[in-house]
Amino acid sequence: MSDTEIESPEVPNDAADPDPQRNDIELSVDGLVKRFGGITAVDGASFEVESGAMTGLIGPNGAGKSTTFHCITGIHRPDGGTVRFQGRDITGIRPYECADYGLVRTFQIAREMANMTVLENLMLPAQNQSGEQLWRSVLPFARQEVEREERELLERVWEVLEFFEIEHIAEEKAGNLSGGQRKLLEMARALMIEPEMLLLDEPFAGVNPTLEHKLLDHIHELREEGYTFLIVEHDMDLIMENCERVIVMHQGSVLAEGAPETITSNEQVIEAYLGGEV
Amino acid sequence: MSTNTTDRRAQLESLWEHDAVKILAVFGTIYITYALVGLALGYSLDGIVNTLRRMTYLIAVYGMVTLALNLHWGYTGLFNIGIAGFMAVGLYVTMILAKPADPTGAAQYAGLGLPMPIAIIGGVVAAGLAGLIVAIPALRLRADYFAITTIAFAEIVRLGITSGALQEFTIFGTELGTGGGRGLIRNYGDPMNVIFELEVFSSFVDLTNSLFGFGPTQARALAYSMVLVLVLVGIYWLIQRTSRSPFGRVLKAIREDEEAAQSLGKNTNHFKIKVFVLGCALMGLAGILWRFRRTGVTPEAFRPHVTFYIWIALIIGGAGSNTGSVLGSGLFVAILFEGPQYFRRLVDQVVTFGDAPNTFAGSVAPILSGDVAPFVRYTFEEFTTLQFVLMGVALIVLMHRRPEGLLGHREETAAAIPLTRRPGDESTAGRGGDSS
Amino acid sequence: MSTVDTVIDRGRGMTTEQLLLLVVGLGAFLLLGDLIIGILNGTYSISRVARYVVEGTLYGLIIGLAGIGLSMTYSILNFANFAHGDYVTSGAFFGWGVTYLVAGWGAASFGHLVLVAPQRGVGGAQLEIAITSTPFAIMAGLLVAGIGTALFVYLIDRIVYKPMRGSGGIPLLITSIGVAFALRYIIVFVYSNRTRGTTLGGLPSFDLLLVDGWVSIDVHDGTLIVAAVALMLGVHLMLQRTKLGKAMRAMSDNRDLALVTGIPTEQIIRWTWMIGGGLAGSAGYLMVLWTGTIDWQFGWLLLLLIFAAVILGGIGSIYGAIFGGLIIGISMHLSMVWLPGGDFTTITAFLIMILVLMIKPSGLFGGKTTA
Amino acid sequence: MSMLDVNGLDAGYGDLQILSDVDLTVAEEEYVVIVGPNGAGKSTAMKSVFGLTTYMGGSVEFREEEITGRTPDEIIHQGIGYVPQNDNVFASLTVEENLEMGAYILDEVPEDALESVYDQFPILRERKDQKAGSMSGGQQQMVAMGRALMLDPDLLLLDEPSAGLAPDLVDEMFDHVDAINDNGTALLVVEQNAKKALRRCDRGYVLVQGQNRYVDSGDALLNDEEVRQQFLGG
Repeated sequence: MSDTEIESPEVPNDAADPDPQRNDIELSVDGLVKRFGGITAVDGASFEVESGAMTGLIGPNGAGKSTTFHCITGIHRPDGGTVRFQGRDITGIRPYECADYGLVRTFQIAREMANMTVLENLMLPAQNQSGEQLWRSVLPFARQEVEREERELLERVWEVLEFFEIEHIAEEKAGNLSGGQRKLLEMARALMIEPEMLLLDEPFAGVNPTLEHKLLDHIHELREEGYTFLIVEHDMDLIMENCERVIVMHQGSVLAEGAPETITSNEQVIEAYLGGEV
Repeated sequence: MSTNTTDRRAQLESLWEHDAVKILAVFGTIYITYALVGLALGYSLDGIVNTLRRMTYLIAVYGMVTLALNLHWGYTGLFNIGIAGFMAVGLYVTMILAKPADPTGAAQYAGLGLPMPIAIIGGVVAAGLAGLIVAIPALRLRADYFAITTIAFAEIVRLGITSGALQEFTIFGTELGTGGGRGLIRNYGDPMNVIFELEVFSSFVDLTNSLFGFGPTQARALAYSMVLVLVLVGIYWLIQRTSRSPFGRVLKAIREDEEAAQSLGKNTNHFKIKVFVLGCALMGLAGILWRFRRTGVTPEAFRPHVTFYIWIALIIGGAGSNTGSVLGSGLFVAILFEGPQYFRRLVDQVVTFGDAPNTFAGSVAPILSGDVAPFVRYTFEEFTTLQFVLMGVALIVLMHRRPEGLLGHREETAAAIPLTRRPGDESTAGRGGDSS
Repeated sequence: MSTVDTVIDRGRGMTTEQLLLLVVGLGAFLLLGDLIIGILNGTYSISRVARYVVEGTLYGLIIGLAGIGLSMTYSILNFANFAHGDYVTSGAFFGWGVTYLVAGWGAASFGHLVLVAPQRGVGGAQLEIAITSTPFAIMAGLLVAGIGTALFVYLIDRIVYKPMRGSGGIPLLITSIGVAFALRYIIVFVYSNRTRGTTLGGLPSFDLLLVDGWVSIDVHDGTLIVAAVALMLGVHLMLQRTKLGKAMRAMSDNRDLALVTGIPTEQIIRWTWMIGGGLAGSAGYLMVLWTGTIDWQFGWLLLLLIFAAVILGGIGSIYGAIFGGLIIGISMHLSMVWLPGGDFTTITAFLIMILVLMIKPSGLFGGKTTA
Repeated sequence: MSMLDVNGLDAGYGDLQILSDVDLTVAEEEYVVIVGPNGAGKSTAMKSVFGLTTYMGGSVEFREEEITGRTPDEIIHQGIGYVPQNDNVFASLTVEENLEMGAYILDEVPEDALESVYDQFPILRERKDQKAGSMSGGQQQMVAMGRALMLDPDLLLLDEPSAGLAPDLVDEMFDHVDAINDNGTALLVVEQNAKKALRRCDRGYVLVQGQNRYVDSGDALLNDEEVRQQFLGG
């Protein structure tokens, strides 16, 4: 990892970037390292994600994108480097603490709770539910309060269902949904946490074009509401058209970082993707 | 009319959807069958009622444990096969706490002489603590390792109370004992005396006497079974509340995908520890109620068999359903536990067998010459053994044919309120007729 | 939501286990130190400690031998088979029936002999069964224990496990509990629940004077050592040299890859069951030869110890199973130095297992290395 | 007449359909590559030939014989070999044992096949007693290819043989793949290194979102601006 000199964010970022908040850094990853046995999956990756922006994380298979996600969100514990979220060091955080900070992820393969209904799936992530304390759920007086909270929560769940236009599957078991519906559910569920930043791991994989557009519209709508997005995606078109900034990973480290236009013309990136000496 | 019959079937099916109907139908069938068979054979009324009473007692106790196991396995996916150990902790601690401090006569070992309610609370807390001790190291383990750990724990408990070293011991200057292999004798008053000494109880005794020809002992046993049914209802209520809540929702999520639940901000370990301790405490309570009225207890009562029974009951009923747990324990007791014995008594009454051969060889040899009678006689002689074989086979067949049990396919919604329609929307439009 | 600084625990993951390892290591070190000092200053009798080690080793060989089979099925079929202990018992009864028949042909009825004397009467002592007096009967019995159990286990696989091949580890585990239960009581039904002696007492033995007392190894101890080591060596050679053995290792390594490589996985599974079952049956037979008694539930009581050994050594590793068996056997017996009476030997074994699961769940030989 | 004929194949995993109406052909001794962006269904297409996916429609014929629905070991008997992408060696077996496993269906280990694999990959002969799991990624890939060659298949399916290799090893791996083809084995190769693969192959398929997008000779595809865009998003 010694010779992987990380480009400082300013260098490739010469393209016009109208975002006024561009100095407001939501997430920064510095020198991240993750090894599995003898294999170094992430090898000194460093990058930053600006608040309120939509950033794409791309790279060929095996570049370490998903592992980077896992390290940020605590599924894996990094072997080196730091992760800062809104200025706080969250390196080695536990997965459930992430949600407390407002940092929420989705999984590449949707991880719906297959035997729970869509409604249950969506009620699950809500934070600070007093009913998650055992005694409050049991004792009669506290229970009334729990039921009141549940009704409020259900209201919110329906709003989210409406937002994603999936009210018709509300009572369906999540395991019976189609692949695309699962993706929607996965994102809806992440939103129920009321996060500040969303990490989406291949949100469009296995989604048909119609649904893909819908999903993108939702993401843009949310972005306007102030959410920050970091998206791992293999569909280059999609990333180039929708993201303000793109981070390219290759062999565990960041190969390039910048506006989409600068990325497409970057020779290194082309080589990494086409695997040819151009 | 075919439409008429389908209508009726649909009606019946919708009726069957109600848990109360299910319970009534299953238990009604069980009790009526037992009673009818008894009547047909000319059993005395008090004999029949006594059989039903004993069955009620067993169903209530096993039902409590099955509900607790459902909380562990059905809801959270914690593979506990150390049930007998937690029951043993509950009962032994309660008995040691309740036994008088000065041992007299046959009751060799001293206890603390505490009042029964405190002793029961002590036993339940001890079983919960035992659960905590097992949970903290074991919860990180894979399900199969977790299972092995729990059964090892149960065996440690059983071997520990059997060991001579703990037969009698002194702690903080107080002499106590588990009785070792010889067990403990109950030399405290009947824990049910609170009820039995009530004025009204004597009229209950009179009533049972005039109805079924019961004596006072039988009347007490009947009253005890009824109390246990009330406790079962209480535990059912408790667990229903636990599971139909945000708490229960997290439990289900842990069962489905623990890592995803963590990513959604749930500290799953906290939930697992809480629910494991709660279930173990309930198992302890069931252990206490199971045997604290008996004249004594030996460690033999807590062989892994008990755990096995509960698992069969759970799988019959269907993991994940509380109603299923109760139905499962009913069916287990009626068909697999008491049924074969009842059947045997039936046959004994109808047919008079000659002497059975002493060995399997003695029973098989005549088959070669076409005489099956000795084999049948031997089989009857060894009926209790075959009953265990039957239980094992039943478990295998269930896992092959219907691993989801009676009600396991049906998911019970984990929320404190019904999730059938949109809140505030009284019509059914909220069901999503407006799909895009 | 607690404060930011307390929820971030930088050192998590490693420390709990390292701390535990430290505590356990320290405890083991202290006990070992105490043992050495005790021996040196005469608190503990050398010959007694030596006897514990010898007995523990013999017991460990049995556990290890039975453990190989469990470990193989665990790693290749991916489930903990709770019926394995009852395979051990079944094998012992098959084998001893044949031993009785060969040693006592004509001395009692066929049925009495083949059922290992279900009633009082002619038994092992009357038939003077011992490796010195009836070597052929014992060898025949051991052979039948191995082969008979292998076939029996294959039959069980066909009827019970094969229809559930695609199921996960947990349904299979639950099913195996049912198999264990049914099997155990079929044994009672057929062979009766009587505990009986199987061998002649007062065997010739080799005695060694060790400072303050004797350590003796009798001919059945010797037979156990020879047979167990031979079988272990056989399994080792089978796994290393034969195509079947290599395929078994390949499958335990990576079942999906084995499938696309063209290894007939179903056939390998069948052989795994048969070899594992055969070893379990042999271990059961040798256990009975060694202890001189047989009853219907000794295999079940052995099962958790076998699990302890397999987990200790690391599931999938046959050397781990052998090594784990020896450690479990020896520590069980050595525990009597501090906890006399023998009440706590089994508890010791279970506690060791639980500690291993807490510190290094993959076992000492680190999991997938069926080599 | 082509050797492998895939016609209108629909396939996926469970109820998730990945491929729709995919056509592929490979002629005797031909070298065919499938390229396409991540997630296009390249590996799925290859696995479908080998019977490892859920069949949903269409046909797969090998030498005019329908092979859909057959199990992998039956397909191996037909003369097709397959090298999966990840975890493709038995880590705890030695190199030679790995190779022997490739010929499990034969009664004897074919010594001449073993020798020819060793000739092709001399490093494997040197390390034949080493545990495969302890070898480098490139060497493991050779073990996996060698294992599949033990039965001298007529058609070899290679799933991203260059994946995860250091850049300088990628060319070496491509040379090995070429050599296999030169020995008369037809190849169907999935590749991410699209440029390199297309330069060497006889014919290439571009798969996008589970469907055929382009078929042409390697060079033609390489110079096609549209194909280029599929990868870089214009």
